[in-house]
Amino acid sequence: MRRATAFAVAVVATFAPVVLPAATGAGVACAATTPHAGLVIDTGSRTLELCVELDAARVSGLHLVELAGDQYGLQYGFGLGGQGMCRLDGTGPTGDDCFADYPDFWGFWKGDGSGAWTWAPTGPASSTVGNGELDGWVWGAGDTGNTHAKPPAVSIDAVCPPEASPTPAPQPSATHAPSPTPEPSPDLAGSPSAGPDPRSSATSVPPPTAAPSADASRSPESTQASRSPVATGSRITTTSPVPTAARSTAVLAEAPNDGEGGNGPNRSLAFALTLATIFALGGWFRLRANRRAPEP
Amino acid sequence: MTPPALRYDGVSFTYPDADRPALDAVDATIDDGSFALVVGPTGAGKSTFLRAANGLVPHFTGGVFSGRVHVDGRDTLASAPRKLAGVVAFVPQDPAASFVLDRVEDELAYGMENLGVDPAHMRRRVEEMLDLLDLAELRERSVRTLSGGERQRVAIAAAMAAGPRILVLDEPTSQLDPQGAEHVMAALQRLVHDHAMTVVLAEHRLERVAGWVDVAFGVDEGRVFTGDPAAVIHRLAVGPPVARLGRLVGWDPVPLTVRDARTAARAHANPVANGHASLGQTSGEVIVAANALEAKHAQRRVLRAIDLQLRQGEIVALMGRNGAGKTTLLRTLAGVHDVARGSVIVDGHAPQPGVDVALCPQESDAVLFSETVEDEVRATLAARGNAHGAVSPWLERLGIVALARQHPRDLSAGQRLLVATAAIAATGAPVLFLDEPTRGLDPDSKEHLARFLRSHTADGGVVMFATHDVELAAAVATRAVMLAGGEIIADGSPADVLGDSHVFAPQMTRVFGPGWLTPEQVAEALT
Amino acid sequence: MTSTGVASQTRRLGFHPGAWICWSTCAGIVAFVTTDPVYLLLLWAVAWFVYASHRSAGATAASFRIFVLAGVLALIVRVALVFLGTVNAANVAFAAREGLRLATILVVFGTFNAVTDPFAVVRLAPRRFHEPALAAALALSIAPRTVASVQTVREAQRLRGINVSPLRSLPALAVPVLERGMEDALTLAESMDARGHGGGRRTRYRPQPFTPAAATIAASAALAAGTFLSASFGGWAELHPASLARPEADPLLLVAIAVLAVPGMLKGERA
Amino acid sequence: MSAATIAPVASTRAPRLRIAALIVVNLLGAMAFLWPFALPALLDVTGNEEHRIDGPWILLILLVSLGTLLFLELGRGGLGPKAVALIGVLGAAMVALRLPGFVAGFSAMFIVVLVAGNAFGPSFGFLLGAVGTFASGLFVGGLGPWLPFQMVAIGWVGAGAGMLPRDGSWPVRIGALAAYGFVIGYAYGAVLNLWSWPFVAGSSAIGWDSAAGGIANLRHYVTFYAATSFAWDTFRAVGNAALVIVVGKPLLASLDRAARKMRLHVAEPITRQGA
Repeated sequence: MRRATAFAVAVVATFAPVVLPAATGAGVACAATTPHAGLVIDTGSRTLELCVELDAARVSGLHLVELAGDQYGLQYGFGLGGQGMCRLDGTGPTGDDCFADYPDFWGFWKGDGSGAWTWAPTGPASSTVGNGELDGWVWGAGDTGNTHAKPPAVSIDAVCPPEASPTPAPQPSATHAPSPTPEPSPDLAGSPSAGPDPRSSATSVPPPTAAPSADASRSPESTQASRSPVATGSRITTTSPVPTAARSTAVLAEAPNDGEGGNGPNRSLAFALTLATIFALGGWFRLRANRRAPEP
Repeated sequence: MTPPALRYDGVSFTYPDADRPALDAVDATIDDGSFALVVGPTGAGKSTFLRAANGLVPHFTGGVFSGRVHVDGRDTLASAPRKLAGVVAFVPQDPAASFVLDRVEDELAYGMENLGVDPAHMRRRVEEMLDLLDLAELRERSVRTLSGGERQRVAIAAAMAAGPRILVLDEPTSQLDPQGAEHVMAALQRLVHDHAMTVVLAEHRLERVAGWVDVAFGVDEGRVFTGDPAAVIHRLAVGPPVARLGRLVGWDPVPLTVRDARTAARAHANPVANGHASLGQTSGEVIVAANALEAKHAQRRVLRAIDLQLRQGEIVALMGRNGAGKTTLLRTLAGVHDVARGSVIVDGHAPQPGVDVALCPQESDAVLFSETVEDEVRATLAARGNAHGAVSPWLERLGIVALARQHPRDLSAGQRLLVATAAIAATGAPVLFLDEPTRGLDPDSKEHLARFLRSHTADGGVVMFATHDVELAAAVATRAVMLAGGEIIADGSPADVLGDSHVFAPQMTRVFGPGWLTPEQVAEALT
Repeated sequence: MTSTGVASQTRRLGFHPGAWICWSTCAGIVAFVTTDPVYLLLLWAVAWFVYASHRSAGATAASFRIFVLAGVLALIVRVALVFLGTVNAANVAFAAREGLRLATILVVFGTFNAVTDPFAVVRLAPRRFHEPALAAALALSIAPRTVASVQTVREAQRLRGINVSPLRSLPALAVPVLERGMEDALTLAESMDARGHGGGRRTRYRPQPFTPAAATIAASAALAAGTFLSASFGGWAELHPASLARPEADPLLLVAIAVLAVPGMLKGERA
Repeated sequence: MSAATIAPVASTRAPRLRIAALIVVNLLGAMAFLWPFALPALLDVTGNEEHRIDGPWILLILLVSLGTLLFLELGRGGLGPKAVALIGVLGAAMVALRLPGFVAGFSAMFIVVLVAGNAFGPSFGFLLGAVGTFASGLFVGGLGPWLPFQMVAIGWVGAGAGMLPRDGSWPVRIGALAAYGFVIGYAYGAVLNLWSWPFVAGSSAIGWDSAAGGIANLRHYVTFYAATSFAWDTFRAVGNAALVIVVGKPLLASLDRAARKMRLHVAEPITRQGA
């Protein structure tokens, strides 16, 4: 009987983390300030320069793209388990494997706002961008910052004019069809998260090693580091961003899904929780009843 | 005109790899509706004779076969055993090993399923069998959970369900206690009398079956002769104690039952003075002492308040029905079963299994693993740190020197028991326990065993054996202990203890009264 | 036929094993096509409910607990493997969801094992597989005898002064057990032959009927699996939400999982 | 008739056809295990990116092909009472050894399959391995999608043991069997991991990558195996070899004797009409 109770508690407990962020996330969404960051995308055929309104002081590189999707209808697709950049503005692989078109892939650059770009030391899921900074994405070949093409040199002021309005109009001469619902992550189905694949570790999701822009030595070094399970650097950087990243992503992921302000998912999660509780308790009572009167 | 149930015409059969025929020009006819007994010494060909009835010999065994067996008019050579399943049913010696399915009910139906019997008919048949053999209560039980007698009845019902006219059983009572055996024999008789079945059974323990059957087939060295049970038993020099007495003192016909023997005794002579003096209480040193001993098995108390002392020089028979706690008592005294309360002292300390106490288990084959008999004994010596000890004295004492180089598994059951006993006795332990040493034992092996037990005690050891075989107890024991419900209910000389019991009284006691145990005693007194 | 009330290990209660096979396959498919923890955890609750309602009297009832443990272990292993490679929140979350999926499949089959009687499963074998199925059933029913035989031999050897624990002495244990098994096999083969094994076309004694209740179970399970498969192929609902996104749940799919609890709402029947 | 070859599985089909069928179904089974390596190559031929198949879905395809293998192998029928009884008894030994006799990857269950397969031949070995595994799975409540994989893998262990020399001297026979037991200790683990590998390892340097070539996947798998299973399986390899060395000879001798006693080699009785 005690086991049954424990089980019921466990079921409820496992659902709790799923529901809780919904409650806490609301606070994050209502951040007072309206910081902006720039997003520069070079598909090879055209360049987009977007001024994106942030919903927190700092957001992840991925989330910046999501925000751009919301604000400008940018089409995108994440992969490698939802943490790599596969597809932007119609360019790049559709599946989960963002290196399907290797040697071409989306190179990730960080801009300090002055127009200079550095090869991003970490993947877009763990790299963050804040007010006045820039993220750059360039489609092409080259495993390191030395070989991969850089985004055009633009300053933050060029992308986000100081008097930028809170509801920016799409800057690029948008030839793409703005889709109201961004495809969240097209195919996460079976396969799997990015790991130390020799190609993937070199670039988009490199382990956050100490030297941020030691371009020349990136590739081999990161491959080595990723094989070692106790790369201390990776632990430190992963643990801290989890709550914020997870929360903010979660909150915004629901927004386009539900125009009514997030009630729908909450309602269905509550429904799930109710069902689970009913079955858990029902099972517990059944077991107790069967024990008491073993067999008819 | 119905054909005879079984007819053997000049049947000879030799097993593959054998140099001697197991059956040699056998002619025999078993009439419809008879209750036939097949007797003979171990290895004489009884099993082969029975297995020829449904074609297991030669279809299952291979080998060289000549002659013809007709069962219910059908030639066994022309039909494989499976084709005869609806005609003749066969129940092997160990029913527990013969069960195919798990539930009693399913087991009964298995044969009919194979024969493609219509499900509705099958259902009716199963119900009939359950009633006929008094198994309705057990229908949903797992066959594993049944007692020996219940298993035997389930095996009979399962063999019979397909509706054969002939039932062949190989030693159906050898593993049962007297009550269980009685129950099975009564069921078989009902089949013969009320249901016109023909029953053929082989049995060692003639005292259990001789009174029930109406015809006997003696098998000796592959030859078969027939006659009424008394004549056959007389000729084979086998038989229950009353028959042995009859032969010893020259009664004709040889009595087969206690009742016959009483009649004969009245007609011929009356025994002299009441019994013979019971053996004096041995006054050797106490080697094994149990004080207020209690033991449990699966939470249940199986032994309670046992006070028992075994002295040097004693041969103790431990008797009691199945489940009385005999095996548990032996195991507890030997130090392999936990003592719940009280104490066991062997030679001044707790028993050390394999050192000062040795036990030959019920399934004595369980100890045999070597490739030759002498290796088997040597393995024990080596385990006792005496790898170069002499093997031959042990073989000599059990009369198995001639078998030293043979593979133990090639020997007969009786010989294997002697080998196991030698291997166990070679521990040199003064205290020797044997759990039911007489299963499947032919008279010759029994004699060797008895002689060994006496020599062991003469050397200062002590022996206790659990047995259902009252006749063995009567013959070798110097003391008998009766267990019931985990308690000792009688302890004394065999004459007193056995004479006092209805169930366990040996036949001599039943005929001549308390005090008389073995035919030899009585014969001596009569002459 | 009235029951005798005799306690038995093999009482046939519950539904046709075919219904259970269908249920577990369908529930397995549901777990198979999604990595959304909401669906998966709800499936755990449903499996628990079904198990609690129909756990069998036999020893296999314990397998639910064992499979839950195994599932948790699989989850841990799956997540631990991430630490061989790049570690970050998304990676860990993704691995946890995949691990949860594997764990859920384990729990579903744990439920199946816990609610069915092994012999009933074997009885289900089609006629073509009668012989292997019979051999499997025999193995099941003989196994306790083999275990007992091992204990007997071990003790017998000990009482003769041979300790079978060291590897060296293993033949003293293994050979007598095997020899006895071979004798049993001989008896068994004879008995089967004498009772008409392989004689021709077989019939079946009291096959467990596929009752309306069993059909209900099978149909409802198929419905649930069908709904999920259509979501998977049709793409009308998200079954693999982004690793770090808050999981979502489609009400229709939640209902589909709830439908898998139907066996728990039906009363077990005697066959 | 060679005394060592018994054919408890009497088939009515022509032997050549039967052997061909056997090879085909076993190849099918091998494919079921090896698809992670073969598949990318197959996809390369089509060159169609859209046809990239999701790992887990292939499990279903595998189950179907293994099911077919088992269906054909076990459904051949005509085993007869002797083979069924022997498989029942030896399967019971496997069941009995499944739970108590395991240390890490080692299970004492294997000794039964090794020895009996060797004594009674490949066909019997396969049946015993498959049926015994099924029964032990039922007994411990271990039914699931992995069962067909285990059945086929252990069936192959038995079949392989049956192909080892049987007529040589004891040291040769035991030596061969012990070496075989050692090798299959690893091979079984390696083969069985394959079914869950694409699930468990994810796509990483040790995971299955549908886009990578067979060789690259093989390299991934070797890394995965070394990291997760090698030490575990060493127990099995060493345990198998040690058991064969210690009890192999007496058990084989027992089984050989049993085969004689049960007249497994004797198909037809010789009848002599005289008298």
